[in-house]
Amino acid sequence: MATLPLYAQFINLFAAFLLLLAFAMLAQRRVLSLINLFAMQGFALAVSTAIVAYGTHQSHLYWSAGLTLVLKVLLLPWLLHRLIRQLDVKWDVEGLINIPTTMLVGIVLVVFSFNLALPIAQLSHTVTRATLGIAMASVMLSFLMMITRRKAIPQVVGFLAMENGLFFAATSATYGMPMVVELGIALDVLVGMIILGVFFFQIREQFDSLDLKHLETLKENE
Amino acid sequence: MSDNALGLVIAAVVAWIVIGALGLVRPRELRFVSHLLFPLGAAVGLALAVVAFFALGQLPQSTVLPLGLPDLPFHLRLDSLSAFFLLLLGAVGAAISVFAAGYFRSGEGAAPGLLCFEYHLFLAAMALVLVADDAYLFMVSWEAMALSSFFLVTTDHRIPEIRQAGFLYLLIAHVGAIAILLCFGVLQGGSGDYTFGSMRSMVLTGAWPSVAFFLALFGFGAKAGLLPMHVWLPEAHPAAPSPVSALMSGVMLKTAIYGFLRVTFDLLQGQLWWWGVIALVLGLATALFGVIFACVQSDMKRLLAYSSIENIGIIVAGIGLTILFKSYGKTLLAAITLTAVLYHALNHAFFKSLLFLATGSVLHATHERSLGKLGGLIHRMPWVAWLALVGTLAIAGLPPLNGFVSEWLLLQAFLFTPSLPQSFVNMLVPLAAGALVLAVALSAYVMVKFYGIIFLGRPRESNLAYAKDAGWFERAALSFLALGCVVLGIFPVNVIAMLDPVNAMLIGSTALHADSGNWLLLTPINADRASYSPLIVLIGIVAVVLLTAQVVHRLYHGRVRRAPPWDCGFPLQTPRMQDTAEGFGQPIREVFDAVFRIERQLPSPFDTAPKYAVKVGDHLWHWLYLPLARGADALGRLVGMIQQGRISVYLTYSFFTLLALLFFVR
Amino acid sequence: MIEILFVLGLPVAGGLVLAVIGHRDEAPAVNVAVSLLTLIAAAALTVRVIADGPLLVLDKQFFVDPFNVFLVALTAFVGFTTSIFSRPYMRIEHEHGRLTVGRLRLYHSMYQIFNFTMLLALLTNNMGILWVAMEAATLATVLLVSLYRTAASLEAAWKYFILCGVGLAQALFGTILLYFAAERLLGAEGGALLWTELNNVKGSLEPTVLSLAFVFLLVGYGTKVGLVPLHNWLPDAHAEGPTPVSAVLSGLLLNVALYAVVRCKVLVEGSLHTAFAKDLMMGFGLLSVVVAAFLLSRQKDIKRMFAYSSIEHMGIITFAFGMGGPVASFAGLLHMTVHSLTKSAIFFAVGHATQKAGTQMMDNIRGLITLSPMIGWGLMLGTLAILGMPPFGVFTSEFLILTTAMRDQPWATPFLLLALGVAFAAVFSRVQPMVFGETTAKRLPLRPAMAPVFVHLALVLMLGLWIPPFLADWYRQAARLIG
Amino acid sequence: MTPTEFASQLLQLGLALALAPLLVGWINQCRAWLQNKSAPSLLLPYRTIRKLFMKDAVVALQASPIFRVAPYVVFGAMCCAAAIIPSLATDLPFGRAADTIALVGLFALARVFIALAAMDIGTAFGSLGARREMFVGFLAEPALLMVLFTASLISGSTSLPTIVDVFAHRELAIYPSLAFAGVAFAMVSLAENARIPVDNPATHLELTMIHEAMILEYSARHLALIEWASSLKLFNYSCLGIALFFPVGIGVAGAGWTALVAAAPVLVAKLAVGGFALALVETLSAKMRIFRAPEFLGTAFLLAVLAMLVNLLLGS
Repeated sequence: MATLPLYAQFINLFAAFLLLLAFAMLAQRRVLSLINLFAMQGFALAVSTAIVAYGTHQSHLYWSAGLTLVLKVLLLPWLLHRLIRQLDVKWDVEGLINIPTTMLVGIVLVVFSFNLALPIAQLSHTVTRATLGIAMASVMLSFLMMITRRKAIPQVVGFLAMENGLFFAATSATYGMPMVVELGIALDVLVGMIILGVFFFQIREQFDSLDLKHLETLKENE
Repeated sequence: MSDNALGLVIAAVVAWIVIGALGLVRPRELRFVSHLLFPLGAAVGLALAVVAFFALGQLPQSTVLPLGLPDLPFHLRLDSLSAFFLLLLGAVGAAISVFAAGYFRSGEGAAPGLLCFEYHLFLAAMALVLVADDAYLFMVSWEAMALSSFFLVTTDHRIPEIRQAGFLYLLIAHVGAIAILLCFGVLQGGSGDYTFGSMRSMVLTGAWPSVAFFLALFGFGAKAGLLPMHVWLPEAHPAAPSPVSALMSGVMLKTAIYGFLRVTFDLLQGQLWWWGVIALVLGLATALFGVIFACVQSDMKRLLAYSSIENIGIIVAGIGLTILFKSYGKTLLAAITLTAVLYHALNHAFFKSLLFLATGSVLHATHERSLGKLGGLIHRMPWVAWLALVGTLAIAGLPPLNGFVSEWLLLQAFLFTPSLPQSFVNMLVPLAAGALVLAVALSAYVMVKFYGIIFLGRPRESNLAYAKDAGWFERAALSFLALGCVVLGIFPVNVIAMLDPVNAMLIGSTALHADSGNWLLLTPINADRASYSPLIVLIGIVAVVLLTAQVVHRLYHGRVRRAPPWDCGFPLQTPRMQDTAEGFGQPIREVFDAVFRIERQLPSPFDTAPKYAVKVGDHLWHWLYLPLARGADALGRLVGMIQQGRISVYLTYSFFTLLALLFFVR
Repeated sequence: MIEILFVLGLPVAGGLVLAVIGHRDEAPAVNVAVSLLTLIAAAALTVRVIADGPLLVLDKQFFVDPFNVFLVALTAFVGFTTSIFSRPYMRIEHEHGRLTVGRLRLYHSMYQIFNFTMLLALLTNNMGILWVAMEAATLATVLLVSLYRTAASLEAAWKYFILCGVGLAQALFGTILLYFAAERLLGAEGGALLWTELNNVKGSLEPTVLSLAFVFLLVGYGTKVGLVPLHNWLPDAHAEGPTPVSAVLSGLLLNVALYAVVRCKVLVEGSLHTAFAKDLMMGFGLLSVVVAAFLLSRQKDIKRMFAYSSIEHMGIITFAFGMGGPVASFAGLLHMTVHSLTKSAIFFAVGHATQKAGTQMMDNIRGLITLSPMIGWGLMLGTLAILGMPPFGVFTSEFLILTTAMRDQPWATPFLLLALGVAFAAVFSRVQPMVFGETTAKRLPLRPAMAPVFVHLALVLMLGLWIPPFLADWYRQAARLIG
Repeated sequence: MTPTEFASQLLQLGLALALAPLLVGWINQCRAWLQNKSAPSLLLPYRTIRKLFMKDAVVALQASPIFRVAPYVVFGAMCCAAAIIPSLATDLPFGRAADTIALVGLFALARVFIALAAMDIGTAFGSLGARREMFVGFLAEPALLMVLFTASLISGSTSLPTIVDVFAHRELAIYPSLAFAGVAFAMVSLAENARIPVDNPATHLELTMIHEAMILEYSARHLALIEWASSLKLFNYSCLGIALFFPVGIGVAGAGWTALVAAAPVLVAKLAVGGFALALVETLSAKMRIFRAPEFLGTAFLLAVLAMLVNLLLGS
C-alpha cells in the first residue's frame, strides 16, 4: 500500500471525503446546508475524477469530471436553491428516525459494504480499487437517507447523492464508463431533476406543502 | 364408415361449431335459431351417436391436426372409451337439442343466437374432450367446456343469485382444471411430451403415481361434484336454463368421469388398492350426502342437482371398487364393476336429462320452480307427466327400468368382494354396500317427493290451471329419453355387450361370462351366482296386471263412479292441506338433523302475520368454504399491510431486499 | 440497418413534432400515423430478421436477435393500437374537462418519446444504453402518469419516480460491476458493455463480481418489472395515469424491464454455472405471484386491480425464466407476448368502461353488456383470457409453465395453485357484475375504438390455438439462448 | 324350462295367491284369542275381498290414471315376488329372472306406486301416509337387502332358489351371522307389513296410520286388490323368512313331485307357527310413535350389517 502513487493517495483522500460528506448529509437537519453538502460532494467527485484522469491518462475522464462539475456542483445546487427560494421552504429537515440511530445504522452499512467490496476489489487492476467499497458505502448511505427523510426535497437530494456514489464507483473501479453512456446518464439526471422541479411546484400547489405525509393515500391497508 | 370414424367425429365437432356460429349471424331471429339450427344440431348429435356406436370395439384411430402448440399439435384419438362417452353425448345431446328447439324463447336473458352459439360450442367442446389425445387439447377443450357452460348458466344474468352461482361454478371448475393440469404435469414424467401416448408408456416411480391420482381425483371430482367440491352444483344447475341443466347434469358430469377413468386406468400404469378405498369412501359419502340433501329441497331443480351429486357419488364409488379389484388382479370382477359404472353413467345421462327437461317444461308452463307452488300437473300436462314418470321410476332404481340394472350390477360387485386378500377391505366393503343401498333407497324417497308434489295431488296455486302441455319438440325429446330409459333397462345383456370393448381396453377382461350367450338373462359370473332378466320381470308384471284387470272386469264388473274425495269425511279440504315439499322432507330432516345446518324462523305469539320458514344449509359451506374465504380475506388483509402508502417504507423494502440478497450472495 | 434507424427515428421525430402541434385537433391522427409508420418499420425489420437472421449493426451498437425482434414488433404493434385507442379516449377525457390542450400536447409528445425509449432499450446492444433508455422511459412515463395533476396522480408519479429512480440506480451499479468484470477481458474500448461481446466471454467472467452485479441488476430492473417486494409503485402508477398509458405501461414497459433482467440473467448464468440466478428469479417470481394474488382480492379500483394482475403475470414469467429449460423459457416468452396483448386490450376496454360509468370504482360500474355489448364482451373475454382460460394464449403458456413446474419444481406448485385460484376468484368476482347485470353506464360523446381490443384478443386466441412457425422458431431460439 | 318346473312354478304362485288371505285370517284369529276377544272367521279376508269386488268403484274427481293403475301394479309386483320365493320347492324358473336384489326392487316398486297413488288425490292424509310409508321404506329396504346379502355371502349366490338349495343341503350348524340376520329380518318384516309396533293395521285413528292412510281413498275392486296384495306381501315375507332361516322341508332342485307334495303341509305348519308368533308379538308390544320408527329400523339395519360383518369375521 505504501507504494501507491501520489495521485492514488489523493484519490483515496477524496474518497474518504466523499464518505464523510455522505455521513454529514445523513446527519444534516437543515435543508440549505444539505444542498451545500451535496454540492461539496459533487465537487469532491469531480476533483477525484480529474485526478484519476490525470493519473491514468484517460482523457475522456476529463470530460466526465467537467460534466460532473457543471451538473452536480453548479447546475443542480443552483436549481435546488432556486426552488427553495421560490417555494419558500427553509424548514428543518426532520428524519423519521433520530440522527444517532441513523448514524449507527450508517456505520453498520459501511462495514457491510467494505466487506462486500473487498473480495471484488482484489480482482481489480486499477490503483483505485480500494475505493469501490467507499462508493458502495456512499450509495448505501444515500439510500438510507432517502428512507429516513420525510420531506420531498431532502429525498431528492439523497437520490442525487446516490448518483454521485455511482459515478464514483464507475470512475474508481473502471476508470469510467464509455462516454456515450456517461452522457446518457448525465442527460437522464438533468431531465429527471427538471421534472422533479416541476413536480415540487405541482405538489405544493396541490397540498400546500412538500411534506411526504400527504403522499400516503394510495394504499391497501385500510 | 367405421374406417374413418374419427374423421366423422371431427366433422361433427366442426358442424356444431359452424351451427353455433350461424346463430351469431342472426342472433335475434328466434325461428331461424330454434327451428332450424337446434334441430340441425340434434341431427349432428344423432349422427355422432351412430358413428360412436360403430366405433365401439374397433381398433383405436388417431390423427393429428395442424393446430395447437408448435411441438404439440392437437392429437386426437378415438378408442372404445371415447366412443362410449361420445355415444352418450351424441344420443343425449341430440334429445336435448330437440328439446331446446322448442324451449328457448326470445326475451329471456341473452339473445337466442348467442345462446345457440354457446350451446353448440359447449357440445363441441365436450366432444373434443372425449377425443383429445394430448394434455393440451384436453385442457383447452375442458376449459372451453367450462367457459361455454358458464355463459349458458348465466344466461339470465340480471339476477344476482345466478351470477353468484355462475361465479362459484367457474371458480371451482377453474381450480379443478389447474389440478388436472398439474396431474398431466406429473404424468408426462419430465419428458416434455404431453401426448397421452407418451404418458401411457411412462412408468412413474415413487409417490408420483399417487400424486397424479389424487390430483385427478381432485380435479375431475371438482367438475363432477364430488364431496367437498360439490357446492357449485346445486347452485349452477338451477340457475341454468333447463336444457343446459340437462346437458350439464346428464353429459358434462360424465366427461369428468371419463377423464377420471382415462387417467386412472389408461394413463397410469398400475393402481394401488388404497386409492380404491379412498375413492370408494369418498364416493359413498358423496352419494349419501347428495341424496339426503335432495330429500329436503324445495326447489325442483335443486333437488335434481343434489340427486346428480348422489349419482356421481355412486359412480365414483364404483370406480373405487374397480380400482380395488384391479389392483388385486381380479380382472373379471373389475370388469363387472366397471360395467356397472359405465352403465350407470349412461343411465344417469338419460334419466337425469329427462327429468331436467321435464322441469323445464313445467317451468315454462307455470313459471314456478318452487315445489310448494306446484301440484296436479298430470292433468294439465299429461305428456310431460307420464314421460317424467318413467324417469322418476328409473332414477329411483326400480325394476325393470335402467336405474335398477346398474345398481344391481354394482351390488353384485360388492357381494363378490370377500375374495380380496386384505381383511380390512373385506370389512369395509359390507359397510359400503349398506351405505350404497341406503342411498338408493333414499333416492326412491326423493323421487316420490319430486313426482308426487309436482305432478300429483291438487294444484297448490290457482294459476296452475292455465298450465299448458309441452310442445311437439319437447314431447319428442322427452319421449326419446324415456324410451332410452326403458330400452336400457330391458336389454341389459346387449348394452353390456356394447360396453365390453371398454372393459377389454381398460381392464383387460370382459364382464360377460364367456358362455352366457343368452340375451335374455343377465348373468355376470354364472347363472348359479346371480341372474336377472328385466324383460321377463316386465312381462310378468304386465301379464299379471292385464290378467287381473281382465279377470276382475269379466268376473265382476268395471263400473266406476266419480265423487269428491272422502278424506275421512273432513268437510273442508283445500290444496294447501297437502304435504308441502318441506313437509315431505321433514322426517328426513329430523333423522339426519346433524347433517344439516338448519335455520328456523319461528313466529312469535304476538306476530300479526305469523310466518314460519326453515332454511337448510350445508355444513361444509360453513366449515370449509366460508373459512377458506375468510382465510383468504384475512391473508389478503395481511398482505395488504405491505402496501401501506408511505414511500419511506417502500424504500426500506427495496433496501432490505438488496441487503438481504447481498448478504446471501456473499 | 435502415429499418433500425427508422424504428428509432420515427418516434423521436414524432415526439418532436407533436411537442409543437400536439394540442391541435389533428394531433391524434399524427400520433396514429407515426405509430403506424413505426409499426411498418418494425415489420420491415422483422421481415429482414426472418430473412437474414440476427443483425449486428452500427458498430455493434444495435443488435437484433430472435429474443428481441418479437418484442420490438410487439412494442410497435401495441404502440400503434394504443394510439388508435387513445384517439377517442383522450378526446373524451378532454371533453369531460379532465385535460387541457396543453396536457394533450404533452401527452402526445411523451407518448412517442416513451415508445422511442422502449424500442431503444430493446434494440441496443449496449448495457449502458439499455440503462439510459430505461431511465428515460421512466422519466417519460412519470410525466404521463401525472398528466391529470390530481392529488392521487401526483402521489403516484412521485412514488413512481423515486422508487424506480432508486431501483434503476441499483441497476446502474450492477451495470458498472458488469463493466468492471468485463473490462478486464475486453478492455475499456473493446465494447465491454456490449451484450454480444459479453455473451461471447461470459464463461470467463469473474463469478463473484457477476453474482454481486446480478443482485444489483435484479433489484434494479426488478423494481421496474414490479417484482414483489419492489413493486409498490406499480399499482399507483398504473391506476392514476390515463388509460392508454396504463395499457402501455402494463403491456410494454414491464416486458422491456423483464427483457433487461433476462439479458443479464443469461450472462450471469454463463459465468456462474450455479442455480443462483435461477433460484433468485424463481423466488421473486413466486413471491410476486402469491402476494399479487392476495392483493388482488382487496381491490376496489378497476385499473389498480389489473395493475396487480400485471404483477402476478410478471411473477409467473419471472418464475418461468427462473425455472429455465427449453419448455419453460419458451412458455415465458409466449407469456410475455400474450400478456401484453391481453392486458393492453383489457385496459382499452376498461378505459371506455370507466368513462361510461364515470368512475374507476368497481362497485359503481354495472351491467356494461346491456348498454354497450362490445365493451362488455371485450372486458369479459379479456378478463377470462388473462385469468388463464383457454383457448386464449395465456392459458397456453400457463399450461407449459405449470406442467413443467410440476415435475421440475414440485414445491412451487401448491403456491401457484393457491395464487391462481385466489386471483381467479378475486378478479372474476369483480368483473362479472361489472359486465353483467343491470346497468349504470351512460352514453359517451364519441364512438369508442373497440377494434384494438378485439384485434388483440383475436391474436391471443390465435396464439392459444396455433402459433405461427416462424414465431415458434424464434421462441425456441430465444429459449435456447436464455437456457 | 321343463314342464315339471313350469308346473311347480304355477303351483307355488297359485298357492301363494290362495293362502295369503288365509294367513291374514289366521293371524287375526290368533290375535283375538291372545287378546281374549271372540275371533272372526278364518275366512273373513276372502269374504271381504269378494265383497269389495262386487261393489262399484268410487274414484275421487281429481284422481289421475295413476290412482287407478296403482292397485294392479302393486298386485302384479307382489305376484312376481311370490313367484320367485321358494315356498314349496326350489324348482322356480322365474327365480332365474329375478334374484334377491330384484325381489327388494319389486317390493320397492310396489311401495313407490302406492305412495304415488296416495299423493294423487291431494288429500292431507294421503300425502301424510305416503311420506310415512317412504320414510319407513328407506330404512327397511336396506335392512332387508343386508339380510339377504348375508345369506348370499354364505351361499355365494344372490339367486333365491340357489340360496335355499345351499341352505337346505348343508350340515346342521350354528351360524351366528344368521341369528343376527334373523332378528333383523323379523324387525323389517314387522315394519314392512304395517304391523305393530311400527304401524297398526287395525287402527281407526288417521293420525297414527301409515299404510291405511295411503289407501283411505280406495274402494271396491281397487281396495280389494290392495288388500290382497298386502296379504300377499305378508305371505311373501313369511315364506322368505322360512326359506332363509328354516329351509328344512323345502323341496330342493330336481326333487320331483313327491317332494313338492310333501313340502306343502310342512309349509302350512310353519306358516301357522309364524303367524301365531306374529300375533304374539303384536299382542305383547305397543305401537311406537312414528319418530321412534327410525330407531327401530336403524337397529334392524345395523343388525343386518353386523350379520354381514360377523359372517366375514367368523367365516361361513
